[in-house]
Amino acid sequence: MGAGRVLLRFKNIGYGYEKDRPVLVEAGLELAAGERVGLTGPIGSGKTTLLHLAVGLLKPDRGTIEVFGRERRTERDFWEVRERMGLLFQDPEDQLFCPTVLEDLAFGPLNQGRSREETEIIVGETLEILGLQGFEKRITHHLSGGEKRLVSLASILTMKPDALLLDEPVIGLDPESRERIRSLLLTLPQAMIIVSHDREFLLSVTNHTLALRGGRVSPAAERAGGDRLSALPAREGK
Amino acid sequence: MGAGRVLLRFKNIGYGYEKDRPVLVEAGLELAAGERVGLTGPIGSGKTTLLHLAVGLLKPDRGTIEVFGRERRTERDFWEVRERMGLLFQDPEDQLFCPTVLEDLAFGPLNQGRSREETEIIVGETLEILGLQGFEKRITHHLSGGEKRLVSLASILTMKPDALLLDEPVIGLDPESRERIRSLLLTLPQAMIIVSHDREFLLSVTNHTLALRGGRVSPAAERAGGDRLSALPAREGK
Amino acid sequence: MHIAEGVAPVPVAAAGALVAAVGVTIGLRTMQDRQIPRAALMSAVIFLASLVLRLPFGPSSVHPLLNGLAGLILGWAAIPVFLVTLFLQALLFQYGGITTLGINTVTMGLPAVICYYLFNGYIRKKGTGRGGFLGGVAAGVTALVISFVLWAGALLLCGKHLAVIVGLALGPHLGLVLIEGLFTGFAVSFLSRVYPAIFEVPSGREGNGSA
Amino acid sequence: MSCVTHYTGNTCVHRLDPRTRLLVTLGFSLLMALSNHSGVLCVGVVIGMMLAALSRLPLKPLLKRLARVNLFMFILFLLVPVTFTGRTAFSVLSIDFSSEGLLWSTLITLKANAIVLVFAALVGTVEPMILGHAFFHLRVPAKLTHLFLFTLRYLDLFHHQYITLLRAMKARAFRPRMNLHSYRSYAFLLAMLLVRSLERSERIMAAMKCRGFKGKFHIITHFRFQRRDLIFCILSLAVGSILLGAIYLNIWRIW
Repeated sequence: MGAGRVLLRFKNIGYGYEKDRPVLVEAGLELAAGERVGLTGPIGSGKTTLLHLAVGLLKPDRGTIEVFGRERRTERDFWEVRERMGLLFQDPEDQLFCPTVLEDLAFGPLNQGRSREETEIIVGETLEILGLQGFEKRITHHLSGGEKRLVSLASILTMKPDALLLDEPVIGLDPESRERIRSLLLTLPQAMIIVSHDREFLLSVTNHTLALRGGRVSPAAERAGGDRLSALPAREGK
Repeated sequence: MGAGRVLLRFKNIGYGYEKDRPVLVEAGLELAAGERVGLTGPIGSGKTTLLHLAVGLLKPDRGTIEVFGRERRTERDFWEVRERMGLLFQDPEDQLFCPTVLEDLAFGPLNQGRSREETEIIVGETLEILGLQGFEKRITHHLSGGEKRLVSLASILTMKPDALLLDEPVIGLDPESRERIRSLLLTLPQAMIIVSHDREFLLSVTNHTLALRGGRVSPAAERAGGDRLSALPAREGK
Repeated sequence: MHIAEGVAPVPVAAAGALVAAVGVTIGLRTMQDRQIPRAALMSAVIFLASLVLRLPFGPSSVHPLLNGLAGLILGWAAIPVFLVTLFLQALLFQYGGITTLGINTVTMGLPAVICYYLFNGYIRKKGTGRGGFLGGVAAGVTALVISFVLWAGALLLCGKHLAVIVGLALGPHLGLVLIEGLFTGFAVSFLSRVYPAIFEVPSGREGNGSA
Repeated sequence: MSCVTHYTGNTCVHRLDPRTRLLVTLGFSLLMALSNHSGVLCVGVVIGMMLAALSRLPLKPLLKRLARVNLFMFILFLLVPVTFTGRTAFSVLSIDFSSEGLLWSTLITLKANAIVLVFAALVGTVEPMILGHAFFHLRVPAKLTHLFLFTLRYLDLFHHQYITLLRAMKARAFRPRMNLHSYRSYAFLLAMLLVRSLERSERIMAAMKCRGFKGKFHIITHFRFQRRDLIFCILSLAVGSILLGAIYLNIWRIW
């Protein structure tokens, strides 16, 4: 794949939910086409915040955000970003709100202005790719934990995004669902940032890992620690 | 501590929320006085279900439940169980339903038939043990995440239970609150079952860990798997 | 759709309070202690919706009244629920007021109960298909129309010359009826597919509440 | 972020017993509603302003609250004098404004402002949860009080869930427009919240059972009626009687 053009660039980002308690201080990050970046860090270190900043759900206190080659500031700037960058929420319960799987998967494409016919074709294709054929009429709320995770991933893929931001995609899953998501991620062509506190998982699906600590992003600090695992990065891009 | 008399015994428990999809199949488990049992397993494997069965919030499809030396079947059988066995819910928002901390902590003792004066003394003592002096008048829903968890634990302790069932007591907590709960649990005399998918935490507060998989409880499967962690069990009971 | 603080003369306010009191009493009777959390959590969501849910409407936005939906889910309990909701609105935002609390409770709550009797049974039978949507639309429209009539009636009792206000409000409310109906229809269609049990209104007599 | 707020502070008004404040507010509102006496209503507005000043209500939220009431009053002023038949006070563009209509609108405006000010100063300064306790001690039916308290307890939680879900919708390129798709999406969002709230109510019921709940609520709160409450009550009664007297004797009318 090789490092392509830069899709996302954070420069000196500062952000705090409360005035005196900054979560991010001078955070910087880049994601190039074809790249798969892992992001780790303790609870409350701002990993989710970073992803939400990338699609404009939060606005930074300081610093600049460049996405798809342009600096983005206003809500309007981010409209295009959200149509081309898929964000997977940590908890599928926060993301799935339609009665059936079909409706949930169609939500994104319809927002993008696609026609109903086109949308239904995309939904069918996406379900097939994820091995969820025949799920169209299932009631989202009644799916199992692993199925919900897959469907929420599918609901983003139907938008045919250029890049993916995945927030803890395998947390709490049983080994089987976990493996299913892992191998799926490896087949996807999109550039992605994957937030997870599971080092083994990150090493097996990303090219390199960054760590968020004290409000800053530092490269590969974690990788040096886990010696047993450092042999794995060669598997990338498989 | 040593294994004392058996407080809780599950025998061949079968349970399913829907007819064809059993969550538990022939699950068995024992908790003796003074014991601290850890319980792991993926999402949807029935960990929470098991705890709810223990206090009669759910009734098993098959099998027998013995608590405090007697078999329990009817709702009325479980009234006594609930007064002597404290269940900590996974989400403190479900457990803290009263306006103020005082009322929440007094809810259990008042239902047990204690007088107001006695109740207030117990509440005072409990808050002190947990390092929450002066919290009586605080409004429950304004507490921080860590405080909510501590108060919901306190709301159970005011009932002076003989055993504790803790459902993910540290999930989503920052490292500091987590450590506070960990050290608190180590000082409590009650026998307990702790459900968590955090192996390190379980190893540091329990005597042994069980895994729930395919609807059955199997001993220590997890402990054998994680080689890096297998050195840790020595820390238990610290 | 409420009557503002200070507008209602004492006899009208008193009559409103009296009717509301009767409704609230019946509502509380049908609700056992163990069903309070259920009703309260519903009322929290319904209050919240009136507060933050903004449906685009021309250049501005409107919020749905939701009393049709509330009635379908809560039955008679909708009246005490709206009393609580309206009191909170007066307390926190000064929508309505304490002297008009009774009238406003009747305006919102009575249509809810009527919708419960008219459409709850139909939705429980036919909700899963197109019936859910249609039943919801009917409930939303009916509730809004009755609310408007009650509101207009109360306002006219407060002073005949207030007819202008009623006349002016009529136009926008024709649009609102449409939105309220659609919104309630979609919501009912969702609920009867995902969680049909929500329409099983607990009543004091048959309630065992073994949740 | 909380959508349940009150006017915090530590003034002499804040220190009064919530029960007294609630009762005095009710009495005062009734008196204002009863009277069509310009002098009494003006005194009422002054009392409201004094109480608002005494309890140091923050200006901006208070003005917002007053604006909401007075916007309606403004519409009344525009419309009612035109339709009210009576003596013409003045004409603009050959539209007659009747003096009866103007008088009526003025009285309503005074009434509304007096009640809103006192309500904000005396009741708006009570933490809503504590207000629930006050209801309890004032013999409001227990079920209604609990309905109120549980509602308050879960408002912020659902507000948070609403914001999160709406964010996730935005992240999937949702932009509210005036079309069926938007209305349907919002309706689904609300219905989802209702389902969640119902499931949560079941978990709460389970948690209550686990702590020995068998169908009866016990209440453990204290209010202390102190000397300042007594003084406040006597003062309120005195002012109330004077105003009632003025209405009855029909003195102090301004117009």
